[in-house]
Amino acid sequence: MVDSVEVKEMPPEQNSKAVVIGEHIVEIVSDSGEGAQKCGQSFAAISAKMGNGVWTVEIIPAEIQPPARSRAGASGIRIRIGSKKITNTGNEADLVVALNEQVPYGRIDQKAYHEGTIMLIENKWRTDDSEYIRNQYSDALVDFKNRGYKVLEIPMEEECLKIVKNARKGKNMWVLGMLVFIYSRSIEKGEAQIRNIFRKKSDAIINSNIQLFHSGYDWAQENLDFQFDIPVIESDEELVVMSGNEALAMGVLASGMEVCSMYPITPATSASHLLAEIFSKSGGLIHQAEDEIAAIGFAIGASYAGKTAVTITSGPGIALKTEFLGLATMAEIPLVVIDVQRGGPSTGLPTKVEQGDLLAVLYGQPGAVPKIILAAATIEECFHFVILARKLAEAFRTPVYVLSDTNLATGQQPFPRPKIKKDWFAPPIDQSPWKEDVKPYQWDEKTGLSKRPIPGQAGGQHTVTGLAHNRNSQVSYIPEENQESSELRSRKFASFQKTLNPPIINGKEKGDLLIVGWGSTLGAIEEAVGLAQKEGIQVSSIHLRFMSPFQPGLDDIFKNFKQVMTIEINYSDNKDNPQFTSSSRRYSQLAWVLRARTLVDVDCYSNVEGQPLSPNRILGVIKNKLGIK
Amino acid sequence: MVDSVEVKEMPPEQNSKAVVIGEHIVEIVSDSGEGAQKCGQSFAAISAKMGNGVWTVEIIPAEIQPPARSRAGASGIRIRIGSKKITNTGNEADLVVALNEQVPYGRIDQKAYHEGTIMLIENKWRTDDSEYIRNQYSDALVDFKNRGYKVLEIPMEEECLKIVKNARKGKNMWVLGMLVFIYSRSIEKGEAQIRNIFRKKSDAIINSNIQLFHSGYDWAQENLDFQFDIPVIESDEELVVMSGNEALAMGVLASGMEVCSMYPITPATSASHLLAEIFSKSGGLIHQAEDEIAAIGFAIGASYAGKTAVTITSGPGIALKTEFLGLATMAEIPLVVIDVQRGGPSTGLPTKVEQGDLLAVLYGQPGAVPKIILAAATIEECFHFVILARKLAEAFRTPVYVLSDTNLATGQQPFPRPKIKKDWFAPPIDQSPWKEDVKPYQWDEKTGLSKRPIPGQAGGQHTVTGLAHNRNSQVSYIPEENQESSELRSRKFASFQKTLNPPIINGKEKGDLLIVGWGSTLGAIEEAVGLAQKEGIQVSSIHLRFMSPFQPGLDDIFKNFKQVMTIEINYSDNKDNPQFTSSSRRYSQLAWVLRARTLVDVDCYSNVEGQPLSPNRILGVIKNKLGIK
Amino acid sequence: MYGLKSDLVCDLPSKHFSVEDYSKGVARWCPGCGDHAVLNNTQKLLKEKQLDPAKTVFVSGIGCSSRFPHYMDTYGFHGLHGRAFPVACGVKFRRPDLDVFVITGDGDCCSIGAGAWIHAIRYNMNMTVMLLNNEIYGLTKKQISPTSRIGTVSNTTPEGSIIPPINPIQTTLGVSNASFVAQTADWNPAHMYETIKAGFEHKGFSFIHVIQRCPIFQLSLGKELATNKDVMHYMEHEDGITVSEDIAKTFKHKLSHDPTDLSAARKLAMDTDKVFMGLFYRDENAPRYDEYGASNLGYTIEQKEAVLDAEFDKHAI
Amino acid sequence: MYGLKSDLVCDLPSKHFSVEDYSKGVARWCPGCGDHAVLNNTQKLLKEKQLDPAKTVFVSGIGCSSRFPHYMDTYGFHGLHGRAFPVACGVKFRRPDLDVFVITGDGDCCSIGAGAWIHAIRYNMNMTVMLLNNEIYGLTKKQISPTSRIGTVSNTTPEGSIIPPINPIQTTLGVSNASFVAQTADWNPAHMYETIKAGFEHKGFSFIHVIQRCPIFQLSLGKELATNKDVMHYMEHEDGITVSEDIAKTFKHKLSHDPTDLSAARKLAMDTDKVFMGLFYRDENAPRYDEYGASNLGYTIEQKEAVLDAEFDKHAI
Ligand SMILES: Cc1ncc(C[n+]2csc(CCOP(=O)(O)OP(=O)(O)O)c2C)c(N)n1
Ligand SMILES: Cc1ncc(C[n+]2csc(CCOP(=O)(O)OP(=O)(O)O)c2C)c(N)n1
Ligand code: SF4
Ligand code: SF4
Ligand SMILES: [Mg+2]
Ligand SMILES: [Mg+2]
Repeated sequence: MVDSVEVKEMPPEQNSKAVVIGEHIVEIVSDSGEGAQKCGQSFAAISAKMGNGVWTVEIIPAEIQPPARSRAGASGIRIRIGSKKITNTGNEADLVVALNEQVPYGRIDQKAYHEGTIMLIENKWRTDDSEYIRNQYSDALVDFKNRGYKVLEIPMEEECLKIVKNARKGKNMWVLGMLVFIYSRSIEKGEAQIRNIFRKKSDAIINSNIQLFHSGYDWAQENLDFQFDIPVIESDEELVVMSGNEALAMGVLASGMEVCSMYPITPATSASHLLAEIFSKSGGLIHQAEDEIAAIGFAIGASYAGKTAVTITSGPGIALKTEFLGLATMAEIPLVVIDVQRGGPSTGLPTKVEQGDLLAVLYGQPGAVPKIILAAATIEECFHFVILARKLAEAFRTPVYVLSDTNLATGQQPFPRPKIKKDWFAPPIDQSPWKEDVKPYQWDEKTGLSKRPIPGQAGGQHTVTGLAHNRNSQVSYIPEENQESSELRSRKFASFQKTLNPPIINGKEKGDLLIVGWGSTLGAIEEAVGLAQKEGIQVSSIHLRFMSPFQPGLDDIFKNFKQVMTIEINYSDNKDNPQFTSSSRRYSQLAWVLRARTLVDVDCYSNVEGQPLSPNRILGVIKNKLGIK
Repeated sequence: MVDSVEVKEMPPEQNSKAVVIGEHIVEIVSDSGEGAQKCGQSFAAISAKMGNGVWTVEIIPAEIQPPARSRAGASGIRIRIGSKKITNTGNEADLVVALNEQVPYGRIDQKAYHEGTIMLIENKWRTDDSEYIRNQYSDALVDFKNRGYKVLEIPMEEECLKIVKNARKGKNMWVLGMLVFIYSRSIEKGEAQIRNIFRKKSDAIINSNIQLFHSGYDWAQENLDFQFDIPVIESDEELVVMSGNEALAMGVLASGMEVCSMYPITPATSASHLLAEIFSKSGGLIHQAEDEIAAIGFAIGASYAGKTAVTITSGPGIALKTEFLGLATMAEIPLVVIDVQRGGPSTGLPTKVEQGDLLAVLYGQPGAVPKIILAAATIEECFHFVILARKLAEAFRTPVYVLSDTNLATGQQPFPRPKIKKDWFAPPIDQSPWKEDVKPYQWDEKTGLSKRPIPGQAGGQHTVTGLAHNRNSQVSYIPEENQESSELRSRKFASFQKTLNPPIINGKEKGDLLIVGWGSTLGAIEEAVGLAQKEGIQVSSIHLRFMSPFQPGLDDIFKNFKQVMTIEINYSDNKDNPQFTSSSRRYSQLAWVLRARTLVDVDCYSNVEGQPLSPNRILGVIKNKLGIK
Repeated sequence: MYGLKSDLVCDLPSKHFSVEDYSKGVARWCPGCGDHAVLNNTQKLLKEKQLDPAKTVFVSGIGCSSRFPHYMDTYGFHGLHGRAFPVACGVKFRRPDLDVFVITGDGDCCSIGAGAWIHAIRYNMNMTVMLLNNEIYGLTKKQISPTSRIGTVSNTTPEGSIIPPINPIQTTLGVSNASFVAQTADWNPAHMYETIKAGFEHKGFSFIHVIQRCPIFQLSLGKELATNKDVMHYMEHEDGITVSEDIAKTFKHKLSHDPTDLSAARKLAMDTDKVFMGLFYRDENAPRYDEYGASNLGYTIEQKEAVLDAEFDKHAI
Repeated sequence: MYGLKSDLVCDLPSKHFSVEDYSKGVARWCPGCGDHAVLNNTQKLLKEKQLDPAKTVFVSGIGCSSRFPHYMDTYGFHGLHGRAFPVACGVKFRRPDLDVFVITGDGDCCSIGAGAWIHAIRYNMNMTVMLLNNEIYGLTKKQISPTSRIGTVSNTTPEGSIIPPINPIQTTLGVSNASFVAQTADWNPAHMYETIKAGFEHKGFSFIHVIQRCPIFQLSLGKELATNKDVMHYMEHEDGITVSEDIAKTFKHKLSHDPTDLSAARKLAMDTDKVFMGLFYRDENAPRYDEYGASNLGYTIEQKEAVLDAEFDKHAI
């Protein structure tokens, strides 16, 4: 038997005793199919709409249909809410709602909770028909207590059954009500949210869900002896909230591209799902191709004959697109390639985060294939980088890559509502006659740039080829011509680099340690660096957005720090393991490229645990690197 | 009109007036289909059989059916013969036989001749029916003279027509006879060679070819006023002569592998052609798959269920195999992957040489995919490295890559006849019961090694997967398990590196400049370095055979040289062009990896002209780098 | 003749295998997923045939259905999306003693795997292939598949798909050297069992099209087909796939179809209103590539040495 | 209706094009290569149809045959081996005003390109496809192709190939939504011309199988087919491909075949002794994916802005 936290009566005046906190991390975990994600997303949306900073991360089970009540089945969502802007998923959770007592173990495996975490557990298992389950339940509760969690047993099922026949459907809204009370959220906004998410359903369904919501709220108000408030810092800024994949989809729309040719693959696919809904209404179309090779081939064909097209994929898809990516660079076809990275190698960890595609994207193709690679660090950048990529692709007549990852893809974050600009949208393609004396590859000697003839342009006829070719797009095996055309293709990227500014330093310009990051770790790194700086540690960070070519000025920045290291979510050999020597150690991906580029002894911390890096972990790495306890 | 070198009578005693030379470079150029390559290969074989060092390189036209008598059509062969071992294609040719006067221009474009090169030209064009051709002919001869070539007009057609009706077929044997005289080769060996190459033909054909051969010999003896001799340094060593692709094929046979699964692609295919002839007689089979993806999938399936299999391809094929290569590493399937590199990027220069696949092979796959990569530097190594690769693949349970290139693939070179060893051949697969307590991935904690269960082994049942998995090959999403298994897979390569010796230094251990090379440039680099050393230049070289992991000791070697640079046949931005800055310059492929590994400022010289590098060119690079005129 | 398994099974263990000997773990498909039935019937067949688990290999691609090998206690190869066929062909090429099964999904086989599929049909290697066709992408959560009917609303086709579906049976029958083509459905386990058995017994590439329900993402399939007795037709023939009378009775419609008649088979396959259960086509004489693969097994190292030596002689100077 | 070219050709230039206006450079195929005839007839067709070179795109893969676009003075896309179809489909998707032609070889289409081929048939986009089938790999110098007959001796099959060839016509006819399938041969230019023309005029994916001689690597093809009058059969029908009486007379054998009869077409395609010239099958009503592609062209930036703005509203806080 477990003594759970006693449930006491609450004083009637709401909010009067609510403890004011700066932020909290909440998790809702359940078997899959119990609506935890919908509950959490609603909770996040309500909070965001009140003006709080939020960040959500989905908790995805390992299996599509894991056994019920298993640690492998932990499905749900984490929501970090704060008074200020939240930039990452944070450290351990402060409060957990668990629909059974087994799923929290999936998260405990991932070190998601700390001593003192409040755990609100469905209590129906205590009286389950199966003795086995009853025992599992009470064992777990003992164990949770031993781990120092504050456990509360909540009669969720029981309360829901007072309103609906099948508590499985609807319990999530009851939980939402409870959370709205606990965090002193607006009841009106909660109701509005429910009406919105069920807007396609019958009134009966909407009403029963609103009833459940109120029931959860009321029950909590009557029975819980604690309440929090996370006050809002007022701002006039208009905000939007969305996931990284939604931001990518809206970026495609905003770029004016009209063809997205893709093949489904986790975690990239959901970008196409939103796009599919909104694209056709705005003059765009999704083509779900028969495979990734055909997807990029189709995109290249569409780009060649029209506006720049986009293909969206993840690691295994990037692998399959390798040959066509080489062709696109060689034949100078503008193209946007979005890679929402997942855990690798091979099929790897499809639903988990990794920043493991950098080297493959940089160097995957045989021969010299220079490219422009952008890496979004925030959900907001997912939106803006697609627009930028389309422009660069056309200006530099080349494929442009946008890297995202699972963290960004499935996370939710508010950001300032972008002010739409007309020049985001691709203009209609040029169909005017081609100037007679201009060749199809009229490379500018200095910049390597040239204008492309588009089918329909009278006089622009030529045959695109992946073979070595001259300015007339004629196949050429003349040694000097291949040397020259290779060099001119390369110059485009040197030219592009000249337009870039050095990265901005987060912190002082000199110090003991410089952290270099890229991609979705931005928030966690900056939070950790901030904490370290507060402790007086001489650490700064930079976060790269341009992975190829790099922003200039890295040498100058690096030389002001005693040590430089990257923090990444991908594989590197552990330096402390004696098995790896300095001549064999494999570095994490950005570190490796920075070493070659700057000749600075760039060290790295990285792992392939498939989890977002928490600020605390990064703080530990910083201290460890500097020998601070 | 052209004054050609006057044709004088020769003194009767053969060899008496022959000028003794250390080596010569001979080219035979023609339209394709005129048998120049057969002629040159025979000439090389005769010379090799006499005990000379030889090296041949095919001259391949740009188009499959270029117009006749065009510079794009230059087809033929270069043979470098010497008293000593010949290790590369050399500098400009000393003597050229041209079946028309236009094809030499294809070679002149490639700077293949020098002042004083002797040019023996078919004279039938002088009296061609077409005035246009007659003019072309005389214009060219004037031009050749102006270029300083020694031009001789030879009545090849006329002489052949005395023996055969159609001189196009057979002229090559007439030329062979002429060359055998010019270089004082053995008439008996010449005859034997002809009998061998026409062994499948009728006696009539053999006889007429022998007649043509004698006619060429006799004509030269009567009409030419010069003769050379390239004496032989006697040796008891038994030699064999073959091309790099033939050596690869024989290596496959010698490795005991029994399945070669491939898809045709230039310049790799001809390895399969020889293999197809000899494989089935020795218990092996070639599978020509429907594409490169299927080819490697089939090889992986065969390896998984049997002896290690091999797949052979070139750049575009490597691109297509990307995804499966990741799976093979992840699932630890032994496999030999042979990449005969060609000019890239994309379809590029299919018949030309480039060392452009290194980065793609190293980093092509998303996620962490460590690997063993061997790079053959000689034709002999093409043979031995395949055998080695098969062993390493099995010992380390991983794909092992063998890189070759067009130079090795189509070149011919004699080397000591390998003494066959029984342990080259893969033993029969283990079908004994699997030990009960051993897991399918029973990774050794230190080395990362494990033994693989092969279907048929009772008790070894498990399901191979490309998903993250544990020692039982069960899908696992547990963070620590993915970290651990990734690390154990990586350890294999650290373990392998411990078995390697540092590269051997060609020259002194200290100096002003260290040249680092890899692949087919070995002979040219060492020849150039030798010449430079003779001039007193403080330069040494090393040549890497293991591209991943690198041989140990590079740091120690590099630190004794003031400068380090690679010489490669692939793309790098020209440092001297102001458009490229230190933060944008793209280095050649090995240089880039060495920079990351050693943090030494490794410079590079490379080009993508699709040609073998000549010793003279490399010598120039060395002097230029050291500021020597 | 090479390729005949009987030459090689002399070392078959004498142990008697039960269904449990072929099972591993708990199958992680949704309740009501048609894949469960295929798994059960396959395990049952292995038991009836007393296949040695150590000499049986299940090869799959990626998809819900492709998780199948993980639930078999045999050798398994859960490879890449769309690439089950090349791997399976490689496995079988030099191993006449192994029984090879391929499990693939409609996306895995007919979309990304289409090229390999066409060629595997043509190679006609001895293996039993089950295409678990739920007319949708299950694992990636509801995108259309090439086998989805016109009008299918999915996450990538919110307005409904517009191109007619690939008909896997028709397509297979269009490829030269097809040697065994049959159809069954997950809700008729007895028929499925007999079909898989007939496929296993056929010496060649046995292509079994399994209509598979996905109650999560493709409800209509189950609703339309599994419940409408007017659609399902049972193909009878003495050379066809025979089921017990009880099972045969469950079919409202029957017709006689001679499985050697390719044209008739193609005509049946074309019918978009009716679904024909059983054997469409069988050709026992189609050339088999696995017989070629097994044609020169067992060379000794000495024999190989001799060939190598002779080859060196040819290149000797 | 969208997709109808006539809506969009209003800006056709008034210039009259001659055959030379469609030609570029000297075709670099071997003398006697069947590809020359295809090039000539195609140029002739373009002239007859007065296609605007600037609005015509030839897409190919890699192979001897795939060099074709380089010899046309139109737009061209000489892409990757096996990948002509996806590129061509991408080109056509949003450009109803372009005429798209695909040139592919038997290796390019039926081997490495098989998956893309099957799907391109199904998409049924309006384009004219010519498969130049020489039953061998030309460019890479004589390796078997999937269309090589059993026993073909090649550099990778010195002992002869052993698996029956893919029959491209049969395979195409097995894919749902196939809409135009015809056959011609390089040595009958007049018949070829009419066939290409009929293909061009068909609104959909017109698959034309061209028997193409390669005198360098596949001598037997020419010897067996081009010279044996008993093999070639001319398919007559009022809805078929009509040739002049003179040409029709050159055929010793004729038969009547209704191109709407899919089963009959498949039966003819199965015949391994006879070769049928002309139209096997045509379906003018098969759904076209290019019509879908052209269904929402021409949105203004303002319209797009409005959709984006509305979407932001949905995500607004
Ligand atoms: C190269 C690659 N592309 C895409 C995916 C993502 N993916 C996994 S399964 C699947 C399709 C599954 O559909 P199907 O084959 O019908 O199997 P089902 O899940 O329906 O059984 C896709 C697209 C992948 N794993 N690898
Ligand atoms: C990815 C890739 N694999 C292989 C090749 C080599 N290759 C070029 S053409 C060709 C086959 C040509 O045969 P076919 O398509 O029949 O055309 P043909 O030359 O006979 O006209 C091959 C294998 C290539 N270019 N790219
Ligand atoms: S999603 Fe569909 S196919 Fe996948 S396991 Fe569930 S029911 Fe089966
Ligand atoms: S090799 Fe054959 S297919 Fe290629 S150009 Fe020559 S004849 Fe034509
Ligand atoms: Mg499916
Ligand atoms: Mg061909």
